[in-house]
Amino acid sequence: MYKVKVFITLRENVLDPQGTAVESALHSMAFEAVRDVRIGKYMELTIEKTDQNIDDAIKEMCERLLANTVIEDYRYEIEEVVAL
Amino acid sequence: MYKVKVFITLRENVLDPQGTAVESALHSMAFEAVRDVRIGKYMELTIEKTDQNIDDAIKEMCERLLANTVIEDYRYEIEEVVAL
Amino acid sequence: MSLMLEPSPEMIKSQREYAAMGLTDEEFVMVENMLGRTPNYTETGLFSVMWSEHCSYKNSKPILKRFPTSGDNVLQGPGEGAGIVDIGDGQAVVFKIESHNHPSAIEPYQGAATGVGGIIRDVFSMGARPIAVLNSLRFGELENARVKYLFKEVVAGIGGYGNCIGIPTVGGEIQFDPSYEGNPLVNAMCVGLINHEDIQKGQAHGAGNSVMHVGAKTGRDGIHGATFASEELTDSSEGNRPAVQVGDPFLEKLLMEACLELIQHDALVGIQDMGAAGLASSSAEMACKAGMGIEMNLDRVPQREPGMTAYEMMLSESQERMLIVVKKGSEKDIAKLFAKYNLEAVAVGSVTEEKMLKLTHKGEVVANVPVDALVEEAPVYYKPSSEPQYFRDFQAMTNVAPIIDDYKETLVGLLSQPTIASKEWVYNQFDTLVRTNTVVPPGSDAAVVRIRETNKALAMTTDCNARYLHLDPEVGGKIAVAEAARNIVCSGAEPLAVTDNLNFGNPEKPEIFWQIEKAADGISEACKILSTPVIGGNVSLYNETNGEAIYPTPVIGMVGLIKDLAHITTQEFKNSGDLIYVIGDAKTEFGGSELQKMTEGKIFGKSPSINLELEMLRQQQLLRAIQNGCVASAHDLSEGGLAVALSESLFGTDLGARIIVHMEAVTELFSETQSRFVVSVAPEYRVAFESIVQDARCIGTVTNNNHLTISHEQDGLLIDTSVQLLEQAWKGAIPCLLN
Amino acid sequence: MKFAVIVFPGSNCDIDMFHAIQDELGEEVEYVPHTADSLEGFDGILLPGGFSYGDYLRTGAIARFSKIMAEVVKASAAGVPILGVCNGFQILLEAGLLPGAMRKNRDLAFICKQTQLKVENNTTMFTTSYEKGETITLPIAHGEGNYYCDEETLSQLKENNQIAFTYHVDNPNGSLENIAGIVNENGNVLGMMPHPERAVDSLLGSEDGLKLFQSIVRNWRESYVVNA
Ligand SMILES: Nc1ncnc2c1ncn2[C@@H]1O[C@H](COP(=O)(O)OP(=O)(O)O)[C@@H](O)[C@H]1O
Ligand SMILES: [Mg+2]
Repeated sequence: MYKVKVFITLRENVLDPQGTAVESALHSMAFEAVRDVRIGKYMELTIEKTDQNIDDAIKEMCERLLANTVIEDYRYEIEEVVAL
Repeated sequence: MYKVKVFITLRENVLDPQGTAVESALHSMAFEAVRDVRIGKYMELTIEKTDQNIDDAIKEMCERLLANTVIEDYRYEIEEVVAL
Repeated sequence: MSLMLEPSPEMIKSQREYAAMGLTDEEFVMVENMLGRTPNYTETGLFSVMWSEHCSYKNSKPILKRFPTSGDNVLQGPGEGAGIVDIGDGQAVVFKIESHNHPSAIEPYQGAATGVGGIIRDVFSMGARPIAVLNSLRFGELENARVKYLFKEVVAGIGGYGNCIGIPTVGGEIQFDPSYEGNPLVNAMCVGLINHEDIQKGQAHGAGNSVMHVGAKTGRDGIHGATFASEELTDSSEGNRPAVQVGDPFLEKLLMEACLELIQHDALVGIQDMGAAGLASSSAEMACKAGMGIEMNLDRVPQREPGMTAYEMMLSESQERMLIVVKKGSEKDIAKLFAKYNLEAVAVGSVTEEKMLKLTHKGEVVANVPVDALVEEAPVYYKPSSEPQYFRDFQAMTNVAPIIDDYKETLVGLLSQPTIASKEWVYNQFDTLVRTNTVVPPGSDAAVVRIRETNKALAMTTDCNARYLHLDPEVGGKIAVAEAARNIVCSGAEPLAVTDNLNFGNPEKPEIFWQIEKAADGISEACKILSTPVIGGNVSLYNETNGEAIYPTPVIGMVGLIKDLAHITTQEFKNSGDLIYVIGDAKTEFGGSELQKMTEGKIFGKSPSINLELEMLRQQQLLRAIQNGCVASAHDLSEGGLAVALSESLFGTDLGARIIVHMEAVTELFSETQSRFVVSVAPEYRVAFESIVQDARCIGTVTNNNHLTISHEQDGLLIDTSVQLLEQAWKGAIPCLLN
Repeated sequence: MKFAVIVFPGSNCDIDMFHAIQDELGEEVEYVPHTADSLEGFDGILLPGGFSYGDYLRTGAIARFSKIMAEVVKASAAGVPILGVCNGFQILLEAGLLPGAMRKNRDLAFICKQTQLKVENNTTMFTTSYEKGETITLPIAHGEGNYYCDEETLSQLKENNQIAFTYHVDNPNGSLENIAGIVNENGNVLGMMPHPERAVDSLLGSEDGLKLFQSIVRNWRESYVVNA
């Protein structure tokens, strides 16, 4: 079994209104030292072992569903775990 | 300067309708091996060095703004970087 | 983004760099002649966007000239951000429609959202408060995953923007057809209210006055959208694709409130939104319209990213920005006004006597070109047009009624066709009520929004049956206008004016250009006879995938005035015992009908015909009957014909109807003959109603048993069914297709 | 009675609330910006719907840090009636003036439609003009109205009779126990997702919201007379 973590972030030049809003909220809370807040998605999936190559499978999931590659980049980490 | 990554996830006993929807979408795309999809937020912040302890600062940001601890848990990673 | 060395003028010429930006060889020579030299990179960029179809209308100008654009009430025709029509009491209504087809095909949520954002800016840049938005959408059949994805995301994007900014989305229309599969259409319309004295123009008057950049910062979003839109998308182009525009409705809400406050400020001279081609088109157009020039120091432009070039800043399509011209010396005051809303307003240049657009960046002049060359002197093309063979073939066919064995099953089938089925799944995702003026939300013929502090209301709709236009663009164009007017009249309003969005394929193909011409002729004719001038609109060409064009789809947006709230009428039957009338007789007209599509799997033959004088007469008579208080409900007959219209008049009520028809049953129940209505009338108004409306025929009564019973005078019972069964089919169709 | 309508950047039902109070209820009302530092002189506080600060991050999360919220917290402690509708409810939750949190709607889409509600508790200062168990029609318009709290909180809500309204027949958003609106322990703070201010005029479909505002006024008058 795999534990997979997927990180989805907006591409560099894409406007991130959410990040901007959070940054100014943090400033108004007196955390002035904060810069460049970018907000993305974080997903955790458990995947059972199959014949398919796990890397290929995740890439396909990300490209086709999890990330919108027109405006988002993705990154993932795979950890193999022993099922309980 | 610090690069901080914050991970916000729904608490375990809180139902995650978005995760459920993604899971069934993945199943219908023939990724039947996927289990337990949980969807959360991923944030990247750059924080300038100040007198305040960075751990304390981030905890406070998370508790007060970034996460809603009624339904969410948070986790973070700090990396010290040299400003360019 | 890596620093790219810009090619020199010589390289632009010798390596035909301009071609990649969308200029033809001839056009480049024109530019050289106008300047008396070879343009540099930034200048070439300016010409290429300003001379794109989107900004210059170079292929459609000759067509747009055909539209009637004036009328007694028209305060502002085409040419500014939006058209304006007087509605009395010192007030006026402002409206316009715009397409965001290509961005929506690539990134449906943001494409649709920024489409809504753009049209709202057009309206408040005139000084008007936006009061409602509508849309008109086209997708492929809801069969494959990509189409479903596009549909869901577009709907979410429209809602996402409108809901957040707090303007109700009150109406729209959707059709599904394979011709839109690769190229969905997303048109958004905004309606606003204004007091006459607040009307603004996008003009840069007064040499020395300041030009200010307000709202969001300029980023590298959608640079060169115009060229990008006409490129085939490939996997390899993904990497260097300019960043897609992302909307920030929250920021636009602040910008809207700030601009509406600005309108009242004495220092304001001109205001225009930065839409397609951003800073380039807003500055050039404002200068051109005023007969002035503008010079700007691009170092001062608020930038979201470091290292932006002049070219990038001028061509950026970052959202939520406006360009304003204010009296010299008032810059600080204006900046303060915007600061109250947490917005930046930065002086970036000034108005000049010399009619040039002069740009400096980092101490150098990076562009210096005549504004007229960019705007008024853009080339205009008269494209060749030729009547396609398919049209002649269709015209040669005779009209026959499809053969039907089960009327009830046919009706259930029609109600389940996505084009006819309830659009509740869509409009339940829109805040239709915010601002508490929506008297008739989506679900009836036209939406109705009241005007506070008056006894008046506005009715609004978008319409276009592109199937008829495919069969016969001229007749179909007439029908689009007539149908919009019918919807307006059914709600109790008098049609005022039209905004149109001409969505077509590639105009360089003579057969497409023929469609454009014919459709425009039909629209013009109908607008003249129905007294609804065209006060603005938008053109979207090149809607093709793999060489296949969409159906010709000139969407008509129409607004009408309800002079007394008591006149507001909806399509649902109201009381058991009321008489049901149909206005107008059916003919055997099934070309392009829903029944033909359903039974034959395709459309062919002649489109239904239309007699515009008769249309006008019936509309006037029905409106008079409504205004006289004789009408309980009114609904126009459109897709699916009489049986569908009767069903729709029952949905949402617990009433039923007992109907008797006389003519050939298939035609009577399902033909899509034009200029017809279903109306219910309380028995005590029978005489009054019949004396006003000539062509009305009583066909039955409203009952309280929640059943629809239709019999034929000779053939006996045709349909006898619970309304609930029909309503389930109608409501369930779209959600079911999406699962 | 004099009401304050708090205006956050991104509020968009502020005008609707204002008109409901002024035109339909016929009481005094003023807009108070998020930057204000006093709510003195107001007898009732209304937090309207909308998308405060774009509702970025979480609904209501950023608005809660506005300057005015410190005053709202004070007023709450002083027993002033406070009504939060839709985004206003979300802000009250984020501010901790009401227990629980909001999740995305069960079907993940924004929903705007008329809903049937049941008046669960007609003894609060917001609901006395209704009958207990009465069914009323109010519109909803939200993307995150899926109310959540832990079991302990839920049993407290029940024990203290803090559930004011529930969705009747059809639960549109998946909220726990069909909860549509709750009051605080003290009974002077009501948060609800449905919009009473959009249901005060029969021309627009329903007048069922008016009684809520009338309850506030009536109870305020009574307590005013008693205390005076
Ligand atoms: N995309 C949409 N957005 C909002 N409302 C819509 C949309 N599509 C359809 N509607 C609404 O659904 C109702 C029926 O639409 P339609 O079948 O196009 O009506 P008609 O045939 O009378 O023009 C109308 O009230 C219309 O405004
Ligand atoms: Mg209609």
